[in-house]
Amino acid sequence: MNPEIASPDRKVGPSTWSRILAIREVGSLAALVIMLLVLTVTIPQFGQWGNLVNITRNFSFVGIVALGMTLVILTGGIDLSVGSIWGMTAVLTASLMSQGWLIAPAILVGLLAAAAVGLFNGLCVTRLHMSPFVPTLASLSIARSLALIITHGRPISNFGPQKQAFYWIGGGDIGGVPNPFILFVVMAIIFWIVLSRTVWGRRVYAVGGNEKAARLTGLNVRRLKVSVYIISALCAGIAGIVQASYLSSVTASLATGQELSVIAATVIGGVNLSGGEGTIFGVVIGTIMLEVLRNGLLLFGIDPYWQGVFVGAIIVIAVSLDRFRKSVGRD
Amino acid sequence: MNPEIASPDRKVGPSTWSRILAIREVGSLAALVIMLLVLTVTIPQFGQWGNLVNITRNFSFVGIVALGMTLVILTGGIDLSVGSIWGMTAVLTASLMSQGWLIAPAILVGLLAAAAVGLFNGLCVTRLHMSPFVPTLASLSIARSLALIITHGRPISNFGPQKQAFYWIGGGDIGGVPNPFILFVVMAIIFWIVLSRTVWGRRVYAVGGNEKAARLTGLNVRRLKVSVYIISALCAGIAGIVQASYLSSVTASLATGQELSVIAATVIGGVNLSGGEGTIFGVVIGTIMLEVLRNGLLLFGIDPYWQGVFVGAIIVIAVSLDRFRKSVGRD
Amino acid sequence: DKPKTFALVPKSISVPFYADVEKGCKEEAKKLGVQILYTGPNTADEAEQVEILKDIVARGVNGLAIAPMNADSVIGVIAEARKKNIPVITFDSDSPNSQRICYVGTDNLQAGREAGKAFKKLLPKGKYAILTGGLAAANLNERIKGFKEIVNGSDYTEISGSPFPCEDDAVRGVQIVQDVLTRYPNLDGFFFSGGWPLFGAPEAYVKAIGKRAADIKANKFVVVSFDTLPEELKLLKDGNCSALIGQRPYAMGVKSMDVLNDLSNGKPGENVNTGVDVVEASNVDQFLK
Amino acid sequence: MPAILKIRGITKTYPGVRALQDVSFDVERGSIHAIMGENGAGKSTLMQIIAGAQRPDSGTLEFDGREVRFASPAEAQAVGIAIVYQELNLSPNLSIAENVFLGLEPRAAAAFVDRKTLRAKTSAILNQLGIHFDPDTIVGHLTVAQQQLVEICKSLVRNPRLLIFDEPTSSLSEADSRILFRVIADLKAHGVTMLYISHRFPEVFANCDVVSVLRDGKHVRTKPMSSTSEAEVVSLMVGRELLAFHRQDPAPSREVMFEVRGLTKRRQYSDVSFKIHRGEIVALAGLVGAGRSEMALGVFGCPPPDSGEVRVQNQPVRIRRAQDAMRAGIALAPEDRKTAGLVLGASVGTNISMAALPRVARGFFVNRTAERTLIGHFVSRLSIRTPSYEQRAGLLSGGNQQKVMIAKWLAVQPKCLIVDEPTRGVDVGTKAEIYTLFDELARAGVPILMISSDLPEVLALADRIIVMRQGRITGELTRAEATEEKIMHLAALGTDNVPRE
Ligand SMILES: Nc1ncnc2c1ncn2[C@@H]1O[C@H](COP(=O)(O)OP(=O)(O)OP(=O)(O)O)[C@@H](O)[C@H]1O
Ligand SMILES: Nc1ncnc2c1ncn2[C@@H]1O[C@H](COP(=O)(O)OP(=O)(O)OP(=O)(O)O)[C@@H](O)[C@H]1O
Ligand SMILES: [Mg+2]
Ligand SMILES: [Mg+2]
Repeated sequence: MNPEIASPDRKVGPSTWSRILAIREVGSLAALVIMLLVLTVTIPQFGQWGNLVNITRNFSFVGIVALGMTLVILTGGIDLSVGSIWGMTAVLTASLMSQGWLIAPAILVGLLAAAAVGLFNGLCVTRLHMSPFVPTLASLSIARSLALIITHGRPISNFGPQKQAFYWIGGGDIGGVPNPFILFVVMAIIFWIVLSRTVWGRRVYAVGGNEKAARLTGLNVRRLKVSVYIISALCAGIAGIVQASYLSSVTASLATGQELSVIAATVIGGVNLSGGEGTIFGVVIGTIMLEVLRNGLLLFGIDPYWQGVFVGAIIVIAVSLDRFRKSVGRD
Repeated sequence: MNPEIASPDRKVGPSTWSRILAIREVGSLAALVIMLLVLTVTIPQFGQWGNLVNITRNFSFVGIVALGMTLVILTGGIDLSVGSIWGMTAVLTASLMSQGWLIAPAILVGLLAAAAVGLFNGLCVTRLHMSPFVPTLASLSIARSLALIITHGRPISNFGPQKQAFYWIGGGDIGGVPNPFILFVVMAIIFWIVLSRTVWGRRVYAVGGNEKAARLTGLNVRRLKVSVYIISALCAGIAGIVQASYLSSVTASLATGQELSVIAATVIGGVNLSGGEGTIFGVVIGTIMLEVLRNGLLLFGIDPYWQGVFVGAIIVIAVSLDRFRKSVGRD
Repeated sequence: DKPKTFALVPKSISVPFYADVEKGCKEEAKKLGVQILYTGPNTADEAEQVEILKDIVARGVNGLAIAPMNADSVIGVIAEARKKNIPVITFDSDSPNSQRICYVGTDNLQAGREAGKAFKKLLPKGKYAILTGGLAAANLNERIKGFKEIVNGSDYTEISGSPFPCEDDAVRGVQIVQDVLTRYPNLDGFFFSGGWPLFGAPEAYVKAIGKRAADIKANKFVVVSFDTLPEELKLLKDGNCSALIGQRPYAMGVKSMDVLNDLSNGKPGENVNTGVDVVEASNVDQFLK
Repeated sequence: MPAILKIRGITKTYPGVRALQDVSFDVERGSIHAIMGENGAGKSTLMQIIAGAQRPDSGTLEFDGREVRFASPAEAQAVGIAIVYQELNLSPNLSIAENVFLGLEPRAAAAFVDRKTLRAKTSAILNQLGIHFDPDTIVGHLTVAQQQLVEICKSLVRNPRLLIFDEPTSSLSEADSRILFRVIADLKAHGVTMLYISHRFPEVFANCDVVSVLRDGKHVRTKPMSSTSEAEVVSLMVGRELLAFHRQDPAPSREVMFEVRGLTKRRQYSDVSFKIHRGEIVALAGLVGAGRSEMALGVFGCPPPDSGEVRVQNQPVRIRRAQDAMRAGIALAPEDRKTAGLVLGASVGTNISMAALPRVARGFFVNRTAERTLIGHFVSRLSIRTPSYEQRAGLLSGGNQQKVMIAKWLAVQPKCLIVDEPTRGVDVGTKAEIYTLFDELARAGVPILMISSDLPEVLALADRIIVMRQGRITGELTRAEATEEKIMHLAALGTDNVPRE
């Protein structure tokens, strides 16, 4: 027996303070809380119910997609195609309904198309050993092109026989709480449970931490990776459909460039782009932070030309807070 | 001493074929050559001098920026801010000249501004230990905002007292060869020599291959990383200035989203996004491929709605060729 | 009491066209003694525009002018604003199915017809191409529709691949002009549904048309474009394009303010057609001041 | 006894390398079967083939009387073959428990992990090994040695019938190795067959029943342990007799070449002081976690210590980062070649010349001829087996990677050399080669500090032995007075009073 190994006797009990700092998300949470406080105190309209409803609905779309993106990034990948899939699914579902389809089959076909793009991404990554950047960039181009082909440049705003019911999905609310937000919360909870509690979720982390080890342990790494790309695409598809319903009209350019916002929300929420590290809670915070920032700058009446400067500066400051926590927490 | 071991006696002589396949860029080069052949044979106009001049000038801007991006990616980073720096530098230099500045000081100030953004990126990555995605995303937002502040949304097309001379930089040619292309070629050669022949270039690869090992080898990893971000920003700035000169008018939205094209050119050219692997030759091929693709689709008269599908498909096919080479070369 | 605040939301703040609208509305606002909240997406993005509109409605203003990216996606937020008694008008592009009170701006279909007439006058028949911004932009599609209403029939052929989208990017616009002229050296005409290559890259554009510049002067090659920014007028003056169809962004800004002011004072408002200028070699000096 | 595994005519070729050539032998049920051979002889490749991680070009495997053809490690696991790889294969971001049961997670309901059972089962297996880690500890926070023990747990929970150990002790200290041997004995009693690879002769002879020797990818001979000797195995491995290494006492010198005074870093090491004289090789012994590696890294400025002084040839040097140390002429070959030593994706040549680039550069430019000469020198001097200088370092066998790392640091011609576990995974022949090199360097006046957990090596090479325990120096022994027992006592208990029983 080796007492040296047995009892980590040189371990010093962590103080309460460093215990708090050791929680991953404390940094971003602190940044968010500070932002909320500043806004509530300085702008009376910020805390009003109507504004809060707007904010929650707005971040829900990016948030839903960020959940799927989180899985992909946790496995060490990236998905650049989400913005295009989002637009493509919205346009496809809308177009089917405008041709008289009912809601359910139209949504189903829309999501199947999204899943097909995800499958393509996943297969290129796992079978053709491509860097995830390449096939998802190709899909970005292809899915947007498909959206253009479907609409031929015209907005679609006739959602067919069940359009009132369809409007409710993204535009309605339950007890005053907007539906997209409810959907986002439910999905976030599911993702959180799946990632932290299920076998599959833990394997996502394992693959991201050391893919070779996972493969040598006998995990079906390929299938797992393909599945995260499909889920990411499905999340983008869901966001597209819900947003189409909320906007009640869609064009082929819907969500162009949103992949960057989604990835930003994920990374600001503390997900490590090289895989294996990050939590759903952090991603939710990151998503909220970006939207509160946008909303706050507008309510402040910041010159729109200057807004980009503020957005950039606050992102850096928020993430610095997080680094600061880490360096203090580490000592 | 054991001669048996010293001389690799169990070496199996590689065939000529597998020797050729072992050259990194053979896959992408083959893809490019096939594309060029198909285009030359099917579209007579493709090979015309005028068209070649256009193509070479067009890819030179993205190419110049891709050179700097290559350095950043080789160290394991990424620079999302290049599109914005490109626009910002163009707008700033143009605006200074329109206020009566001479060319040289205007360019100098423009490049200094670009370098400052690069320095900011580099310091955030090395001192605040941020994932490169975060500060460069912030810079993307900030630099674009600065461009908007400078122009207030209006085009700048009065390039001041020396405007004829300035137009020559990007619009002129030497013996019929467009200046931007000459600049790109010269820069590519310099980057190639620096990366493959100098101590500094070797260190860039080392840092990207294993940062910890590089640090323990006594490399000043921080300084090196800061310098690659500055170089990347400078390349973006140079592209901006030369393009402003070529266009003779700039708006704040110049080069919006170009970061994706630049990264795509780099990655298609075989640079590994996780760092440490890739060559300038490959990047040059990747850059040319993207532009030939765009030009070719247009000359073919492909339905514009379908172009995205073709671009995506050809990117995937070109990169697959490369994977195919690797898997054959490996066996 | 507090001065009134009117909000003006363009499709994107980085489009030069809206810079003139902004100027117009700000100068008029000063005259009227009202405050202006001018804000919009950095890049054209329909969902972000709706978000911004929602924020403005939640914040509360005395009047709202919108240039919708997508005519129907703003219906909901306009209804919401009207419910809160905020008068809403549209400018530059309309949303006819919404509860907006009126529209201030160009009739894009009509403007497209004007372009078509100018084109037809110079080129009785031939092969032409169209350059456009985004394939999904409604106002540009209206212009193209109007243009084609006039320029149709067996005398005209549109080349395959047209309309070519440049994504509102001047650089791509010039590239497309280059490539199309390479492929079709004998092309007879070009219609730009927006002036990207002209105002964003005048010198590069001149290089791109190359030898065909002489044909333009001789009316053997016709280029008709939208917008009348100074860069474009200069190109027309130098004989590098044939005709320009100008909207009046400054007037749009001014009129939007006037209409909003009237509406907020309880007066009725009605559609204002700000009209178009058709600028040709003969009258270009009038506009080049 | 019947064979559980029959290896028949296995051949495997990598580009430029014939790793295995027509290898055939049997492994008896319930035996502990040693595989020995030089670095690059093909041992790991053969094991990977048996474990399903590689596919042979030709040849067959017969396991338990049935021919098997594994397409993946999962299939090998399914029939009861488990392996502890030479290189660590853990997810650093997961807990010990999650790593150990990866792929075999106990389930509560449906897809959910039963975390209680997971923790309990992990504790049980850890206890069985006599180690008491908290199962929730994140693996990335463990030392290499501790991770190696986790690897072993991971293979045990798969209840294998055939268990392969590929150099399991190369990163374990003596004490930890003993834990492993106890487990091995236990498994043998339960009828588990084992394949065991190691370059350490004493443990092979103490624990194994049969030995198979590979040379240059070919099977040379299989013999019962009882009917062979160390000398015979060595000659089978290298094809000739090896001269035993013997270090003569250095010419006595009082000239201090390298000195450390009161080096301290909170929670890692404190008040470490020692001197190395001209011509001396000093060994630093201790158990896992004694803080030796941390201290060495401190000398190198990665990270710098809180207090204390480093002197090279009696000149104090201020070291805040690795550049400062290198400028002062200090070289440090770190403990973990994979994460800290090599750029695995870069070529062998690049790795060897990496630290010495300024020496082969003219101005900014690398002089490629000088560089190739330098690389060539070390490749032959250290017998690095590689198809070409352009081969990726990560594709070399483990021992050859280690040699590349040693070469990298010898190439800088240091004024003072610190090596941390320099011969981890290196075969006997090359070990002697490396010892000779160190010996020559020391004679040429380079002070050498060698951190090593290999006691025979320490005793053979060191002129003086410093022992550390819990971050402090607990004693110092000259070569004359040192014995394995004394060192172990200083390392474990902090005193060298060997109790008499
Ligand atoms: N993936 C690979 N690609 C190319 N060559 C390889 C690869 N894996 C192993 N080799 C080569 O095959 C030969 C045998 O390697 P192997 O790892 O089996 O040796 P080993 O006997 O385990 O050596 P060591 O004692 O150093 O671990 C070596 O020359 C090695 O360089
Ligand atoms: N009892 C322990 N349990 C867990 N970790 C420990 C323990 N003791 C020390 N450590 C950790 O081990 C590290 C110090 O080990 P270090 O590698 O310096 O020792 P070493 O003597 O070189 O051991 P090795 O034989 O592994 O090289 C420190 O990071 C310390 O936090
Ligand atoms: Mg081995
Ligand atoms: Mg150690």
